[in-house]
Amino acid sequence: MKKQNIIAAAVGGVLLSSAAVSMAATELVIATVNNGHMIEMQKLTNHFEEANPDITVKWVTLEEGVLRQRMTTDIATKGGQFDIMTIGMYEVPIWGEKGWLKELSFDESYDTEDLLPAIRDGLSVDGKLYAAPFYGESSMLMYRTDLVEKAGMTMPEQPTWDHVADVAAKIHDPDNGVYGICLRGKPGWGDNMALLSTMVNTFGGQWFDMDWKPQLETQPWHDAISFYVDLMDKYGPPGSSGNSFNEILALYNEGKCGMWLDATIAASFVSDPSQSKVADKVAFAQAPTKVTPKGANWLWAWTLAVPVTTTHSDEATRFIEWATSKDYIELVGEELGWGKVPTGTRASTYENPKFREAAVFADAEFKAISSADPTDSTLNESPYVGVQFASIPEFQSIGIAVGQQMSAALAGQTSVDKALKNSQRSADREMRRSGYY
Amino acid sequence: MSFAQKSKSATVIRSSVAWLIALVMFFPILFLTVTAFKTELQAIAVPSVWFFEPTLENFTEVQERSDYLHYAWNSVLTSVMSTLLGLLIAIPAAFSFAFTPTRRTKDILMWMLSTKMMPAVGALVPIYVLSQKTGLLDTRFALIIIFTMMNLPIMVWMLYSAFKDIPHEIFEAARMDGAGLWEEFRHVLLPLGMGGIASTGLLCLVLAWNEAFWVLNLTSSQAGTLASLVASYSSPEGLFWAKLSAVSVLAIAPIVVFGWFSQKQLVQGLTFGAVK
Amino acid sequence: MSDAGLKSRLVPRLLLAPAVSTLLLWMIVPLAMTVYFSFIRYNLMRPDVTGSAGWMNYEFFITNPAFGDAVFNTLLLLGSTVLVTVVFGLLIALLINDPFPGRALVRVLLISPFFVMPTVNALLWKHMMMNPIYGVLAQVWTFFGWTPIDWMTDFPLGSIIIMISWQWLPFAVLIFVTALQSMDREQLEASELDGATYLQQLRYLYLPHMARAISVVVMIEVIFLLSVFAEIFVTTAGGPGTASTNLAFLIFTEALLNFDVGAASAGAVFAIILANIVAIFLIRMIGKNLEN
Amino acid sequence: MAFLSLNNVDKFYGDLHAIKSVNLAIEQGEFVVFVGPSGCGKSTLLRMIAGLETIDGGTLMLGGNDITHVIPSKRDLAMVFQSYALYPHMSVEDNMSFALRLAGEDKAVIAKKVAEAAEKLDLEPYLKRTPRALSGGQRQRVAIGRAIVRQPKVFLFDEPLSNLDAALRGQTRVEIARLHRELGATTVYVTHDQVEAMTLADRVVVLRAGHIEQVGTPLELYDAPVNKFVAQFIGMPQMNLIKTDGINGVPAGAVEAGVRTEHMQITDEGNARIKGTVELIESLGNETLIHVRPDGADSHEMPLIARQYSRSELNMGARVGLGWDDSQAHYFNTQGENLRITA
Repeated sequence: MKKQNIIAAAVGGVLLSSAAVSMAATELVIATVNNGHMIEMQKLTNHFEEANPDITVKWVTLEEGVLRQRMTTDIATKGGQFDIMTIGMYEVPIWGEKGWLKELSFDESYDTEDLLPAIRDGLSVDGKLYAAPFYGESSMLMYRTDLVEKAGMTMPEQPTWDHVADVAAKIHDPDNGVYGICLRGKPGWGDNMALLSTMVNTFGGQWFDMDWKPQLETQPWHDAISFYVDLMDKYGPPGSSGNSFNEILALYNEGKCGMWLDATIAASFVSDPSQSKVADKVAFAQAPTKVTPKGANWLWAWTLAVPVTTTHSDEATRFIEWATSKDYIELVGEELGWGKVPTGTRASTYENPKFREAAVFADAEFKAISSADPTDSTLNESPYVGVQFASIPEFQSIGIAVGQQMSAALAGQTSVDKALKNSQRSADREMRRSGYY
Repeated sequence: MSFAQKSKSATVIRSSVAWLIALVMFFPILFLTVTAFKTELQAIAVPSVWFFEPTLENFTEVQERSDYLHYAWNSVLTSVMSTLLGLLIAIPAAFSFAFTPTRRTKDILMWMLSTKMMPAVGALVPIYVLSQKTGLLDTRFALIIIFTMMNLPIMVWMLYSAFKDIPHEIFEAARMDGAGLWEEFRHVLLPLGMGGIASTGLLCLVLAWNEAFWVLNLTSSQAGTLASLVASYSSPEGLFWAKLSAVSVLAIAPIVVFGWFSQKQLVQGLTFGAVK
Repeated sequence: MSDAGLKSRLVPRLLLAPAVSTLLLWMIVPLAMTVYFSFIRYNLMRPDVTGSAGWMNYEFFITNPAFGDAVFNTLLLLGSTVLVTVVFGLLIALLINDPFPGRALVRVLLISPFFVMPTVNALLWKHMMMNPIYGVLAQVWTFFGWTPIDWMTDFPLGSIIIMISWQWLPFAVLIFVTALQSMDREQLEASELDGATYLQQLRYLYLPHMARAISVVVMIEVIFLLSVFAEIFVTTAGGPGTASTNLAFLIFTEALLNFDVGAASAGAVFAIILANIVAIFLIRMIGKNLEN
Repeated sequence: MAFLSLNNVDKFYGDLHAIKSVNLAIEQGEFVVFVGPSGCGKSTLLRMIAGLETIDGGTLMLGGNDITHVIPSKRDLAMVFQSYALYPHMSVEDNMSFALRLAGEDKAVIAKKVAEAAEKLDLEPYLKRTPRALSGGQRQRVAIGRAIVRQPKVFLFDEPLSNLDAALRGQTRVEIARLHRELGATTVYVTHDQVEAMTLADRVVVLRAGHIEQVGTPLELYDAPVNKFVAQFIGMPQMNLIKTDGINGVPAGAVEAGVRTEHMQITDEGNARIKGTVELIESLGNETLIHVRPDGADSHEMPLIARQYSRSELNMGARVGLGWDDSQAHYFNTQGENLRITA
């Protein structure tokens, strides 16, 4: 920390604690998701507050689903409860377009060019940046080297789904508590549908055609979902239809999963010996493909944005600049360890030797994120932006409804055909209600 | 078989079964508490670990991340204040219902209760917009009002049932003795209705403490209660069972312990007039 | 002239006024807004789309494929939980009615779940009890050599009924125990002399005596359980499919996942109507027991 | 002018005319008892005097003041309730002193008055106890004590003895009579027990269906009931009622004859007015009640009873005749009016 900052902090401290508290600090209220990176940021906030004595930061931590509801309600009703919102890649373009978010412009030193292009594009509307990425992720396949080896198999850098199924069959050993493959099944557009969308993409399908007609009853959807249900029936753990990231992470760390396709962020957990019993036996591959490599792995980022309803937009921007800067990444690396730095946002992170040394997954993750393209992720042309989602307001409810159907199909409560038929019907219903056609 | 013999062997069986049921019912809470002292890996271990070196790590983590006392204080403040405010409104109403019933008394009571049957989420947007327009978003005041209104029907009904059991004639005697409305309240209704008032208050305290929906939707940084603290620990990325247990224990412990100590009072008036 | 007659009618009304007026306000303002919203196009995500919607929101809500299931699940959830808590509540209350060693402690343990926050209840059961792999129930099942049940998948509504029953059973027990204490001893002794078996005593003495208490438990539980939400939200999110979607949850999906305030309001209006139907039904059925 | 007077007092419960234009004048120091069957309005009337029920028509005067619409506590009355209505959370002392404390009476005065009342009622050992720790009779005395300490203009008693057992009832009755003698206070007393009415009252008011049937001293009522209702209500066992058709020498217009049991004479069958069979003989020692079923009477009709103060030689099933002295009989017309009094 620089000398004058310390002095400034000291002076600020004295001023604040003196009887005349006339110079009340600006209080920034930040709504955020309760994931690891954000929680670490809360612990490091005092660095920001020391450097900016005129600002205090209040955190409101919420679970992802609740956060999304709160943010939307607040911004749509102009509630103005928050100065900074943590929002996902899905919301940014929609909200930015509606004029609900302030455009972000940073100093030269922030180095906007350093942000990964796929991510930066996903957060911009008409070239204007509406949110700064805090961490980004793609999906990749994690597998147990010991099990694959024992089965006499190998795992290419980018396997096909058929190969994955073969491997799963070989290593599936439920009597010893090992399941061939663990995949998300819990309903939700950000849960099972994130995975399934990428599967459908690589099977050659898409959410909507160029006329915005839902495509859920097309062959690629049918193939992809049938393949998924079949795979999980045979080689998945029980209770898959309730599993999402956390549930599977727990299973994987207990050594119960042979393979797991999920967010790249998982890599840092499964390779952490303090959390994982199999930390030294994991390896990473790119997300499996089928007919096309397009859209086989998803792209997601949690970002910080400033709602137009705030009265402290300058201070808010200052905080975001700090929280998504190279310096912050450096700070996390130094304070908490390089294995814990937020990844997936800046090219410079992946060039940092300290990070590369600490993160065994660095290469695979960088490759996955770099290969994703939200504007071109389907075999045939599609009208929407987003790999595992379509960046339109209606997608959320469609995604949830379809997710429910898929989870019912996985649970065996309905057939794949029927689930897709129901899905198509409810998607069609939503699109019609919104007047797309 | 003689009655004495029968009762002796029966008592042994009966008490064992009762103990078994009680332990089964309590087991989840016990398990939650034990998990709070485990490490994350121990928390998901199969079979469950019962003998381990307890760690306070989860609790320190919770306190480090969020100011527990802030949330706890909000919980205490909102639940106590809403209960007091509710009693203030409900006692006169129940008094009136109990001692000067009209043909419409039952209807009004039923109407009051029916206001509770509407799903809260249906009124979310109206309430949200109203709170926002009145500047009450994220204030403890808004929560107090909402908790009060939420519990008011139950309060009126409980108090009405309790007051109805007080003999009319005692009030008449007091009236003959020169008691005005206030003296009737102060010297007859309050002392004689105390059992009912206490249990009504206790129940509403518990209900307000445990309310989550409005807390989650109307508060952000200032007015959040323990219910919102718990919500901030549910399903993040990564293993969280032990931390979730710790925060859950912290959130429910005050009210559960409070419930244990006050259960006698609670039982007294929790009858809703069900006991003749 | 102070008119005692007028005064005696006025005072009770004055005492009622705060409760009635605040509740009216509390009910009517949001209700009016809800009804209004239900007739306009109002989606939080599409502030540009406005104007009257006629009955479209209602049509949209009722034609939702999940609607039928939601109504059915709401009633099933309500009915089953009430049944479970009343039956087991009575049994447990009878069991602990007479003194035995440690009864006070047993009572404390028994009532504890009632104080647990519904969200904590749901998280606890979902993660620690019912998880098919490391949940306690799975371990018990494995211990007996059975295949662990995948609760949330195979019995989503059943799982929620278990959680809610766990929470409300103590309430029923509390009320039943209190009611049992006023049971007439002499009546029981007389029936014993008449040669009544325990079952006959249950049928002809205990049950009639408990009728009022049962009515109260049913009434209170109906009030709270018609709009169960937290447990479903936290555990199954209404799934798989619509297997555990109730009306409150369906309204939630419209309001906070689709942000379709219009349709959600229509749903809320429908829920109010349903609640009132249930209330009327309930008053018919058990209202008599609550008189006096 | 009377001390306490009810002038055309009315009470309505919705459409029900519960008290119908009641007029009654009560003198200072008088002990007046309201009797009547349950539901006759006697308690309602008492509660109207107390101010616990509104008076819907007419006026109520006390000591020359109109108190029709005055609130209970300002009427200067004290009431003893059937259930005693003691404050369960207060000690006996506090129960008795409550009214005085509310009135802001001086502490020393209160203590003195309570002590006096307690002495009169033998309650001194119990002053610190709560009502729960007292017997029924003691509670009853506390209730009376509570009334006494206030030294009201009028005492009101609402069936005060009905919760006591028979022996205690008799004892307390005597005590109330003694207290009345000592205090000389105006008292209105409601009961359905005619023995209480007869033994306590200076005057008895017989009520039926919301109006007064007759007012008079106990003996006036006994000897000269204005109608069949009063005649039957007063006196134990009830007055015999005999249909007069086929009986010689009854006044014109009479449909029923009323003969008190002690005036019913057992005679030979020969030329008796009524012939019948002895059905039951109750020997009570000092008196004997002979139940006779007249010939031709249905088995569900009340038998006629003759009371003798000597032991009877009769056996059950014996054939007897019944007769009475016309000067001691009452004759009632179709309206039930006593011809001897109205004529």
